[in-house]
Amino acid sequence: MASPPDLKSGATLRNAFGGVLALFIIFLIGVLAFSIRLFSVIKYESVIHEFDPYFNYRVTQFLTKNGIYEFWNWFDDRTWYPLGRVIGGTVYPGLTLTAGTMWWILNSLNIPLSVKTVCVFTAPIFSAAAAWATYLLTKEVRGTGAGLTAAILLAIVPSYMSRSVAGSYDNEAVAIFALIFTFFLYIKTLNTGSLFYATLNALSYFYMVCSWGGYTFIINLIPMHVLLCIVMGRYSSRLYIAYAPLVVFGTLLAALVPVVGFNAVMTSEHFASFLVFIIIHVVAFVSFIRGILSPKMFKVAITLVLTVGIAVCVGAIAILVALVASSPTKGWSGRSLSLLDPTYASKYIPIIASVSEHQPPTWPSYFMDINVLAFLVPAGIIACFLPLSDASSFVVLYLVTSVYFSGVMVRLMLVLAPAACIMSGIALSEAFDVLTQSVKLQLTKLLETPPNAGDTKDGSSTVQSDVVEEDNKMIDNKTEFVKERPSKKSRKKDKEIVEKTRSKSRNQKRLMILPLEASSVAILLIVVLISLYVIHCVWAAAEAYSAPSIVLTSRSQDGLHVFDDFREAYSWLRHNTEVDDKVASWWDYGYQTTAMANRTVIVDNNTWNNTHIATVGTAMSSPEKPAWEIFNSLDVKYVLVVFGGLVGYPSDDINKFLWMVRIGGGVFPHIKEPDYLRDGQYRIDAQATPTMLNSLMYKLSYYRFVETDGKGFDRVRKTEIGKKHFKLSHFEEVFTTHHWMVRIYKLKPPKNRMKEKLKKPKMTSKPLSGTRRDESAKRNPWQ
Amino acid sequence: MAKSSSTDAVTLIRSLRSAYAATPTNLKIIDLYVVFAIATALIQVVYMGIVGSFPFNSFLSGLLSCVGTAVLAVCLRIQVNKENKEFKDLAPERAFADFVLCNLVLHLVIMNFLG
Amino acid sequence: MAKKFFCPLLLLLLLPESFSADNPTDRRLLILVDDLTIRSSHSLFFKSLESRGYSLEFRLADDPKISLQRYGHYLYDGLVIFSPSVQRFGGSLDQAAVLDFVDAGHDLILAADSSASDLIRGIASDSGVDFDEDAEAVVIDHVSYAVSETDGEHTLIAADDFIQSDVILGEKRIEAPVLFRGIGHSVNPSNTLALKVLSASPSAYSASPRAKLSSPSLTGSTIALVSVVQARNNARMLITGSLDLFTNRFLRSSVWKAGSSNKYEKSGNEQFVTEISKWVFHERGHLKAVNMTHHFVGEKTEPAVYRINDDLEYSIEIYEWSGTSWKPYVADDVQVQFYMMSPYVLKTLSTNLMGLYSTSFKVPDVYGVFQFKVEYQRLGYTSLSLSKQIPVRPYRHNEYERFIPAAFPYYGASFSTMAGFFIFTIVYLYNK
Amino acid sequence: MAALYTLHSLLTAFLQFRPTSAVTLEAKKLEQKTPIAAFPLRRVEAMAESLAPPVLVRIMLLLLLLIAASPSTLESSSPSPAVRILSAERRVDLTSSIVKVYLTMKVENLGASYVSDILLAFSPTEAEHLAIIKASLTEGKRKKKKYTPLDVNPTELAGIPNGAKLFSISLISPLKTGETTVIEVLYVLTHSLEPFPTEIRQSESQLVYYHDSAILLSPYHVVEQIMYIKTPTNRVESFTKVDPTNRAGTELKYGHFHEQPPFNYIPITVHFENNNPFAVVEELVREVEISHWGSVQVTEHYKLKHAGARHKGVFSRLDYQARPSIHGASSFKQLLAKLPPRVHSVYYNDEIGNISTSHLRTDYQQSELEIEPRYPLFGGWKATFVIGYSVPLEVFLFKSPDGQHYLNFSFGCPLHETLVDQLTIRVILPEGAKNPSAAIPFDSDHFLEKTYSYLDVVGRSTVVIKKKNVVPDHNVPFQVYYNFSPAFMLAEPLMLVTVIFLFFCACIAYLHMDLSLSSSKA
Repeated sequence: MASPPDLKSGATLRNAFGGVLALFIIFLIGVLAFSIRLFSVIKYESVIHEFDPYFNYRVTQFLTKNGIYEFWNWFDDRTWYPLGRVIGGTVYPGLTLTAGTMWWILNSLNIPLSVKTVCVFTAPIFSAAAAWATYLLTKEVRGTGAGLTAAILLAIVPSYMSRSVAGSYDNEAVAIFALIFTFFLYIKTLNTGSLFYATLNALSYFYMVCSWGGYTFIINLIPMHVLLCIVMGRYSSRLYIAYAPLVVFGTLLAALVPVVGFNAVMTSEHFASFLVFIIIHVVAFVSFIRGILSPKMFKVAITLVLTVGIAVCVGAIAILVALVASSPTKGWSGRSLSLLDPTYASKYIPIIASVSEHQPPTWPSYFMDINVLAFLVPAGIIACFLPLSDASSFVVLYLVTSVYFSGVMVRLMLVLAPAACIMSGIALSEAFDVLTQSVKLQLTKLLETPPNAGDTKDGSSTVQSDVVEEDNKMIDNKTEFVKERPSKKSRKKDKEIVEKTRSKSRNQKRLMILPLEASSVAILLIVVLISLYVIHCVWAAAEAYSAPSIVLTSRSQDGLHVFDDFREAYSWLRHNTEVDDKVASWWDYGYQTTAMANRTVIVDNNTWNNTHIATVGTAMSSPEKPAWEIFNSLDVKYVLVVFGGLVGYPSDDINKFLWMVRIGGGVFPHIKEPDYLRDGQYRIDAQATPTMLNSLMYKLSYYRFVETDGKGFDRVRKTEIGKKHFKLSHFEEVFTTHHWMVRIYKLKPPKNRMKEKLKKPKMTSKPLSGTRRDESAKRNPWQ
Repeated sequence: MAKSSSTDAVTLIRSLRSAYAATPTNLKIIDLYVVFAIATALIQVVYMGIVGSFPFNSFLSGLLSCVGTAVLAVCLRIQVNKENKEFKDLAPERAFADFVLCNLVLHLVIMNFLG
Repeated sequence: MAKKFFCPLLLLLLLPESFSADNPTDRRLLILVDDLTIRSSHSLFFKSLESRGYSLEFRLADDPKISLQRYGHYLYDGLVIFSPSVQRFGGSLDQAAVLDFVDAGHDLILAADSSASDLIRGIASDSGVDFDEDAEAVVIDHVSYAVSETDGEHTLIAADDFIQSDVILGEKRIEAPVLFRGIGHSVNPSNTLALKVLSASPSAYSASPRAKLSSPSLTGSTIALVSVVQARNNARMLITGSLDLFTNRFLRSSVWKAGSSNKYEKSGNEQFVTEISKWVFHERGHLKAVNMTHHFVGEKTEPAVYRINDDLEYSIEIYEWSGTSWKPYVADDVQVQFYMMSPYVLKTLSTNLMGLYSTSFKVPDVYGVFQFKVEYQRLGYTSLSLSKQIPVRPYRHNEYERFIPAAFPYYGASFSTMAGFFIFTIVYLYNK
Repeated sequence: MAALYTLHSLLTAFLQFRPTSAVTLEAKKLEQKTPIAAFPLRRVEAMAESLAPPVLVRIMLLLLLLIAASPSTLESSSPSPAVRILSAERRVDLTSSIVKVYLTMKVENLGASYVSDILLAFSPTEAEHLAIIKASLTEGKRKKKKYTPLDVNPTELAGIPNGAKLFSISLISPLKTGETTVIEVLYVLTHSLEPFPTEIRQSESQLVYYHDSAILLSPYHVVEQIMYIKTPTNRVESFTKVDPTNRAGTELKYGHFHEQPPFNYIPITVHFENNNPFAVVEELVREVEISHWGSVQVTEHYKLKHAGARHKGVFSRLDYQARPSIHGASSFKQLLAKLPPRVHSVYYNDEIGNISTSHLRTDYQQSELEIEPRYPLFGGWKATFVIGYSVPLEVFLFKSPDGQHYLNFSFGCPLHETLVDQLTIRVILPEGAKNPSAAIPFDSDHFLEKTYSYLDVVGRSTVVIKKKNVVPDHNVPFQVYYNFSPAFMLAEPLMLVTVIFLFFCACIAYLHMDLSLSSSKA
């Protein structure tokens, strides 16, 4: 897609050559973006990662098997038992449809790739696309050079990589591409003011809506920008063309997606756009009048028009407010609210708070995820402000808002990453412009510069190349990117300079008076900075983000040790239990259980029904008998717990247990968090509270654990467990994996005979009251 | 005061008309079209007020189709307007082609959403 | 020679066909006795059993070679413990083994008397029936005792307070009172599995006849003389505190209840023990439910999923075992629930008197995974509890109604805009 | 009499012919090649050379049948009093989950006429569990015995008591009057060890029944016979006593019995401990894909099951890890697959990804793949997995003298000591392979189909072979013949090249067009 603008840009042979070069670099960037994400496949295996991707994978399988209509109407009875879940109406189909289409095309070409393979490689492919989109966007903002820089930065930015390594088959993988591309088209429309791009813009917005709840970010950001432009008096009819059709089309198309449906007009995430829609019309009208009237008449006109316009606005606002008031939760879904008010989630919605990626990020995580870009961004902002165009102002706005959001939710670092890349791309290219240009002016001869500029690059790149050698073979095709990127860019620079000097304003000149040494040193420093960034990214790709959380490895003195317990347990369930058996576990494992073990689960990672989850949480934190009664009333046959105590796997159910208590207690007040804490702290050793020691979760986790080493030392909590020897009366162990990481228990049948003291073990449906009641399926857009 | 404003209004209207008279016919046609679309939209809103928004999707599509048409028409008007400095390079044929394309897309979506 | 070919010669441990779903009546009974004289003293009872086709095997309770099972297969279908005083069984048998035997779905008759050992009491109390703790205590009734020359302590009781259930005691009601001599027991009323079949009169009490009359632990009609337990797996137990209940003497002897005018030639014992043994060994009151089916109204095949607001038909067949064959079971109170965490539909099934119960109803306007549940517990009958899972889906995207008249203006509007668009294009182009 | 016996042979031949003639069209085309299918043909033709074309022969045979019907029925009770078995010795090997029976019998022909077929009888249950039966003629004494394999195939004969099934061993040279010969028979029975008790706990060991007859079921008079039963361990719960019977250690001896009349049968049952893995592959699909670019890609889909006594109650990993030999005696966690030599790029996974527990040992003789399912298998537990590997082409693909290629590959299941209930082999020939045909050393049904793989246009013709009840003894090579011209190898690369070329052309065209357009527009 990049070719036409590139080649159209230049008419002269030289620019054509530059265009081809740029095209080539872009292609290489794509390859880089794709290949750097294959560490996971090479180091581990071609497998779906983590939790949500398994659901997406399962949905994709269903789609490829039964076709689009079946998928649209899919009522899944294997999850959220007994409520079931309408998959077609509650899932963002973009990702699934994309992968499904790719698979279909491949198979119609008789290339028998499995659905799994396609799913695994969807994310890398789209990250390449995202890099290209970044190029286009930045190019619209600031010339080709900036575009290329931004593209390569994004191709390897860790925070995006963390979500799009091969196998992490999640919405964000495609959504980020859609996001950037939508922004690109918006800017494009803004610059050209052609309806054609406006339509494309709407369509790509539609794709974004299909693929991620984050689309609300777009539909709020763009109006903000429009408003900004109007306020800054930069209104132009191009702005109108860019915005008005987008709103209409966008709303219509968004309403077509089952998940969004009428929310596109009902919920207040979207109202901002309508408001601005009205405002822009007023403004447009005003300017139109001004256009056809003589100034003095306009003076008169303006008063009337304004009064009318204001009246309209007021009316509109009134309507909107009314609508907001009428719509549920004031029209804002939980996660969006927790965006505006960071403390909201922790206060009201423990489920959202319980997910680690909804926590506010820490500073190290910033450094981890965007590394040196964090320092380049301010420079970029400055660069954007001289001279300020609509496009650059938009980018700045984008950056600012995304910084705020990322501050609220760690997960939204993802949205920040592109902005940061664009900014620092601009900054870097500007810097190179200035420096190389000054170098060039200093040296009278034009021919000498490229070489020594070139060899400084080469030196630096070789430096990093042998740094990089330690990592595995993936990198060496990277290093040559690193080699050629700066050199090529510098070559591009000095040809851009030609039009820059023509195009750009005078102040550029003043900047250029830098001594030769200073500038060359500066160039060197920048290159070093970039190389640091590259090394960090490669490390992140290879070590930090490539592990698929279902199979764990640990390096001990006797080589690599693999912990494949999860799949062991799931495949046991798959082959040795009845097809209709229900498996209860904490919701983290719901998606994996349905996908890998193909068994019905009670709750899963799509946490749409708080009560249901609370029921399971209650069961897990109750003593055996009530727990048995709850599970029995849900027809549960097996209970699955994850236990890391033997091998020291930290994220096991005991560590998540407090959330179960909180969520359970949130709905069923007889579960009180303090009962599980010994003077405020959470412990499972001898000091633990009896409530804790009698809770089902404790018992199922530590059943017969003491017999392994005689004293029951928990390697995660680094203590001996409190209650060591106990029997299970209502559950029996049916399977425990090799490293005890997953333990599966079976509910015993009710007692055959009643002893004197027995009460009726009929389910007292108290803890369940209202599980079915609240049908407020929270279709939270940020899932 | 009121008087002066009214006279202002009168003069304003007059000058408006005169100014508008200058506009080329094709723009006039467009304006007519816009007016028609907006009128339909208003009618629907009123009807909705009376009957209630039961088939909400139909209402939306009906309304938005009108609004969309209007907006697109306005865009077209902006583009083909000779006075408009911004669109010198954009040929009116091209603009109209885009306009047609947009409308096709719009009505496609509308048809899809109506049922 | 060839005739020997193919009769697979079974080792001794291979069982002949036994208690099974389609033939619930027991076959082989093991009878544990203290001494083999019981064999003759209770011969009438045993004869009646044998005449009904049971194969009896008598063992001394402490016979070291007793074993109920071999390689996980039970060798008997019913166990009769007529050995009240045994301290510990012989062989592999013990209290747990007996209870496992019951939990495996087999039946038990347990008769104790004043010399009941802890073992026997233990078995009883694990089944929810508690004999009087006091070792000497026997049931004494100074009002409704059976007049006889020997017994002055009124420990021989003529009880006629039967449970009102034709299923347990047969259609023909027992006129003559039943002679009882032994210890009483109590049943926790909250225990839904245990039933008092024969309870003492209000004037009875349980105490030791010799000891000074202290406040007796059990008094009046809370004293159960004979009670039955039907476990959740429908295994049945008969527990009584009187071994004499089954003796030929009691079966044959005449009875004259004190204070009552009429004197019966023959006590009710024979009829009582016969009928109740029929019940215990599943000759009566055993139900089975088969062919649970459901389908759309007017169709026959069972769909994999229903849509909300569908109309469906549901049917089930229930039969009762008559001791020899399956007869259709007739009742008007069989109910089916359409259940998802709480019954959304509760309908009483109508029967066609041939064992087929059926009804039809509309699926509620709620989607989810439902169950057809039949929970049927009736006094004396084995309990039926069946469920079948069926998902209920919401409307498909094309199942909502279309072309609502109310929406016609909107349709009109959008079409008119389209028309308008075409006209406009033509006019515009023409005008150029 | 002699007429009758030739009739028998013809009869068997004729009956043999029927199943083969009843196969589908292309299958029939295959038949002409396969030796086994051809075997009856050959015999018929052997007669036919002297008489007439085969068709005519068949008609004649029919007539013969009708004529011969009555006498044969008369004879039925004992088909040939003329033959008797001087001594029979059976060694029943129960040490694994598969029952192997070695039968050695010394046959004597008393009758006046030649005997070319020796009949074996099996009870119906045995017959349906019979996986394979081999017979061989032995000559010479202890040291220098030499075995010559003989054809064995089922026959029908009217009036056999109690539906016993007959198999006839056809001797190479007919047995003359008074002659004796020694025949050794090996037959393998599957699913004939019945676990009892049917459900055991984790710590119990597995007991099974074996039913058989104390004396050889035979259509002939047996003068003297003996049977040895070998059990895996000393633990024998019980066994039927038919004197003389005695038991020493792991061996159980029935006999000698003397002068037993035909079709005599004394059922016996042995109840003993057998903790060997009862590993049964319920379904095995082997895909052999030939690529003339130099490798044969094999993919094997397994549905594995522990067919022993069902595991009941608790499975405690603790006990299992502490003392596997006691808690989990009857379970197995490891399987050994014998793969062909020079195998490479071996993988072992299932539907949810790679299984990390496997070791490969390769040497020039053969490669051994040691695989562990994800979890140890107890009675009744199941597991599915896929083993894939590729081997160099030259090891398995040869050129037959008539210019045809043929693949020579081993038939059975590579897993050691494992029986397969349903085996399907799909040999996927390269695209463009002509008139394929299969040669399998024993009867099995096979047909052709098409499969589409990478960028196929016409699809690859695939030979599908199905067989039930496969045991390790079936691991003998089979052949698939086909014609193939190497030109086809180039088809797909060329296709790719052209596509890419066209793509570039399109690009160039587009760019030029685009420029022209923009220039016209602006």
